[in-house]
Amino acid sequence: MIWQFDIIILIFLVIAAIISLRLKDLLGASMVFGIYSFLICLLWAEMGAVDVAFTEAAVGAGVSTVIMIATVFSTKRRSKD
Amino acid sequence: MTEHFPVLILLVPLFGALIVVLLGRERPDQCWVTSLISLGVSSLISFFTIIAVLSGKVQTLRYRMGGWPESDGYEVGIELRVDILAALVVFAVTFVGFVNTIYSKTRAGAEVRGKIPFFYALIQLLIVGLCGIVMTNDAFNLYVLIEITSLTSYALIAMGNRRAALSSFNYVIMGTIGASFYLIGVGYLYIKTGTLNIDDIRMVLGQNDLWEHQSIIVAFIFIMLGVWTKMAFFPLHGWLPNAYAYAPSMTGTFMAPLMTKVMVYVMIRVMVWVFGNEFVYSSQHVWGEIVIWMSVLAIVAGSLLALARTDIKKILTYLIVAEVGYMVGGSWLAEGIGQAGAFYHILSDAAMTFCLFIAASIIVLRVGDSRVNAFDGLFRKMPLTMIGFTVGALSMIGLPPTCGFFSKWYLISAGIEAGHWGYACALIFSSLVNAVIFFRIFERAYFGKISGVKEDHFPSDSDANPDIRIKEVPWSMLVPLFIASGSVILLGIMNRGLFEWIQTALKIMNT
Amino acid sequence: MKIFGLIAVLVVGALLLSATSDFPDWRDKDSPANKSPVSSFYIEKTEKLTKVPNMVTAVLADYRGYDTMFETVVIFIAGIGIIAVLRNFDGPNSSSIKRENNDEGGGLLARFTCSLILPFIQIFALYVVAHGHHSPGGGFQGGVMLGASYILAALAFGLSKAKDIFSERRTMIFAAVGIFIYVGWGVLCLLFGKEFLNYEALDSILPGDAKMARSHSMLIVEIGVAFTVTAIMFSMYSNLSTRGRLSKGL
Amino acid sequence: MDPIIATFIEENIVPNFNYWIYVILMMIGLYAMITKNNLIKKLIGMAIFQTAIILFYVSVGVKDTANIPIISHHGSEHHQMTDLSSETDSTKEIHNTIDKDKYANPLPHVLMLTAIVVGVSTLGLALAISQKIYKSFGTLEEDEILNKLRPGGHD
Repeated sequence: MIWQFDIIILIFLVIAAIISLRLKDLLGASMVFGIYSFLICLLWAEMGAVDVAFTEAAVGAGVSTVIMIATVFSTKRRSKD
Repeated sequence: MTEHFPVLILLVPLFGALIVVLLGRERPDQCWVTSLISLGVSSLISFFTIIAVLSGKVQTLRYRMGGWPESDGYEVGIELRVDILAALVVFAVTFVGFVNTIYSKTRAGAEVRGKIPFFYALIQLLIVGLCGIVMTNDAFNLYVLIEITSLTSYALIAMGNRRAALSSFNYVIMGTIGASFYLIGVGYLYIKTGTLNIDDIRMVLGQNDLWEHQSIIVAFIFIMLGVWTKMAFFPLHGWLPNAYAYAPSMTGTFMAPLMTKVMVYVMIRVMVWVFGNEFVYSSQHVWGEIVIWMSVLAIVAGSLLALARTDIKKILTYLIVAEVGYMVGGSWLAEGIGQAGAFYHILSDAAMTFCLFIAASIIVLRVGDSRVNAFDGLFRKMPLTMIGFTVGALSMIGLPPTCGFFSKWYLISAGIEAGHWGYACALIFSSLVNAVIFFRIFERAYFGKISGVKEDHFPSDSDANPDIRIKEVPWSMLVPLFIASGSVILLGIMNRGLFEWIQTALKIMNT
Repeated sequence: MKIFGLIAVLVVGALLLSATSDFPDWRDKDSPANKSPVSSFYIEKTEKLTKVPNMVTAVLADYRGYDTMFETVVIFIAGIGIIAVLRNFDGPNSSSIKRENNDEGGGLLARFTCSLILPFIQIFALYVVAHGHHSPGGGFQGGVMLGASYILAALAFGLSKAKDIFSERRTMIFAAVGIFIYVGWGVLCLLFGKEFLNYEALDSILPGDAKMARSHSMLIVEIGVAFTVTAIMFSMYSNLSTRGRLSKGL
Repeated sequence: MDPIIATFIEENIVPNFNYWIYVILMMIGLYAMITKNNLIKKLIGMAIFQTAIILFYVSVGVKDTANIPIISHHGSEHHQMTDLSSETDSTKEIHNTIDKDKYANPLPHVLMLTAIVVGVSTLGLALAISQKIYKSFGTLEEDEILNKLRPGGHD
């Protein structure tokens, strides 16, 4: 429960969210979204929500990113915005 | 046995869905039978629940999941709560599901082909979700069940053609925003009250006198915004018309009568149970007047948009948007007759929307054209179908003895009683527009020539002569239509008794 | 559209921010949510009443087991929904396609590494499922990991190899059986004369007293969740990576 | 860090910082859902939107004195081992009572487990739908799809 970590991770979170939405390469955007999920998982572990962090690590950083990348590969990689 | 009824209503279709998925691929013909039986049993149980609730022994059925008793006056588990209002809506949901399953007998094979087991599984899970929404007494459980109904409807709509997939995607975006707003509202309630049980939230709000706290007001606004998005209240209605019009026709008939109405029920429940009439109708808050004018806008806009369309399914979907305006406006007018009228309109609107959607999809199926000129001369070719359609249309216009007349009557008198003339005028205006829309169709159906049908709309059909092709549909489609139109009239005849039950139940709630 | 969206977002954000000033402080142990009787009950009584030290597991599988049942149903709906949306059963390329490309999957190094680590991932996943009572984890997390191990196998050895182990028919059976275990266990309580999901009813058929019956039942329920989640995670991946053709993965 | 600044931050920013960031993340996600043109981008926005709400809930359950919500017995076991003989029932009772300030509030965690599952289910289904859209329209950009649907547009 160290609030300094908390603040740093939260700021990184906002940056990661903005980057993943700004990238025009959808594969990169999915990757950054994986990073975002991993950061938020760290944050939850830090806040004492270990079960939630575990789930987010498995689902958000794992399966969500994988199925997103699977979709990007089977559709189009470039996006206009 | 009676005390287990609420959970049995949910479990039977849930098991039905599992069985359909397990056995369906080998024997697709069994899926229909399985879901017919499961939904039939479920609606039978919910009918007995109505009787049990009315019999006076138990005014309200409470069912504690896991058998956890309350501790310090707070519920620690999840509780189901069934009073007469919930019992009526649950019966409507399961009964519509059952009748609709009969209707889908011949169409399922043609419309979803190899995916019949998945279709029936999703339908039954949709019914489970809707019944659960109505019965649950836990704010977060309500969110989970809303998501169940949303996910099933996304999948069901996206099973249609490519337009359906696109509208389903829009529905995903709007539906997620709506459900998440609801979740935010519940979170704000939780951070101030520390509980999720609806009765307990009400109790804590009253005890600590939290009414004027900014977070409680914001929680109320967000729950309302979320529920309005899910029910397609006017400025947030964008997803509904396309989704229901392009979905497979059976899906449309399943969802159009149920989804929006159940969300209206949720809205009334949140207003009355969680926050209470003093908070919602308090003159300190400006929202009462704003919402009623928004609903007036919804009614007028929905009617006019319906008038501008020529596609029968689009017309009906925009009429749903207008009807949602009726119910929202009615329940925000005043406690008492307005709320009760809106609640009665939930039931009657479910019946008449069901009737019209079945009739319309039969006609589109037979004629092969969904524009209004498909109706040319149909009274001669398909008299039975047109009788059903006429009953639904008359109810939509609001002529006695259909239920549409009585619900509109209650709503208009509530508007006059509350002194809100704009709302009453909007209702009358919408009736007139509905009359124009439907009498235009009747005129075509009586006097029109059948020549309006073009052959290229049915290239695959072997007998191109429309005179032979346009004939009555099999009994499995006509019987549901007649059950629906019968229930429109039955609800109209029973209006006084129903209305009194609803009023007393709402009064009990508020004490 | 952009302007309209911006305005809507700003209004929503302003409303939400205006409410935060009203909140109790972050980390406040005396905030209404943290000192409410409900939360105190969970913290103080859980171990006495259910013999499970991990409160999250106990609340998830017992006090709010009804929620978790529907959570499992949500996963199930997503699985069958994806198949219903994407698969094209009556097209020419449904199940008739034989594997035309044996080269799919990763290279030699990837295959070798995967064959080394896959057993450990799976054992750890089973441990997570079984040990959810005492440590973070449970049916859902373990199920996702087990499903991910199959996804990894599909990535390394090719989807068709993974399909040999976990065909579509099998995933559907696994998914339905998982929910069947969960709901069936609740119905068993009903048949023993108590409420749905009241595991205390089952102390006569489970070892230990009524409190241990709750603990054991939670394990069974978690196993049901793990079944469904494993199957659906793999089915989700295999359908999404092949656009619903189930041949030639990534 | 300068101790004065540190105390200033701790007293004025930390108590609400989590809630501010949650609102900001939620606004980012919502903005992307409404205005982005690419369907996958909309879905990334949706995922961010949902995790922001989860962040809010988890923040509600944090206590400054608390640890993870799993009861550990190391302390009491150790105690029992050292003076096993002198342990009376009353002291046992004291050791068995649980200080609720030592454990984080488990209820938001449970709720958010469910919400994460709902989130991934929605994401999976939405990705499937967008693949179906791609299959029939050949693009994932919303304006191009709408162009193709317009009666004049070439399809």
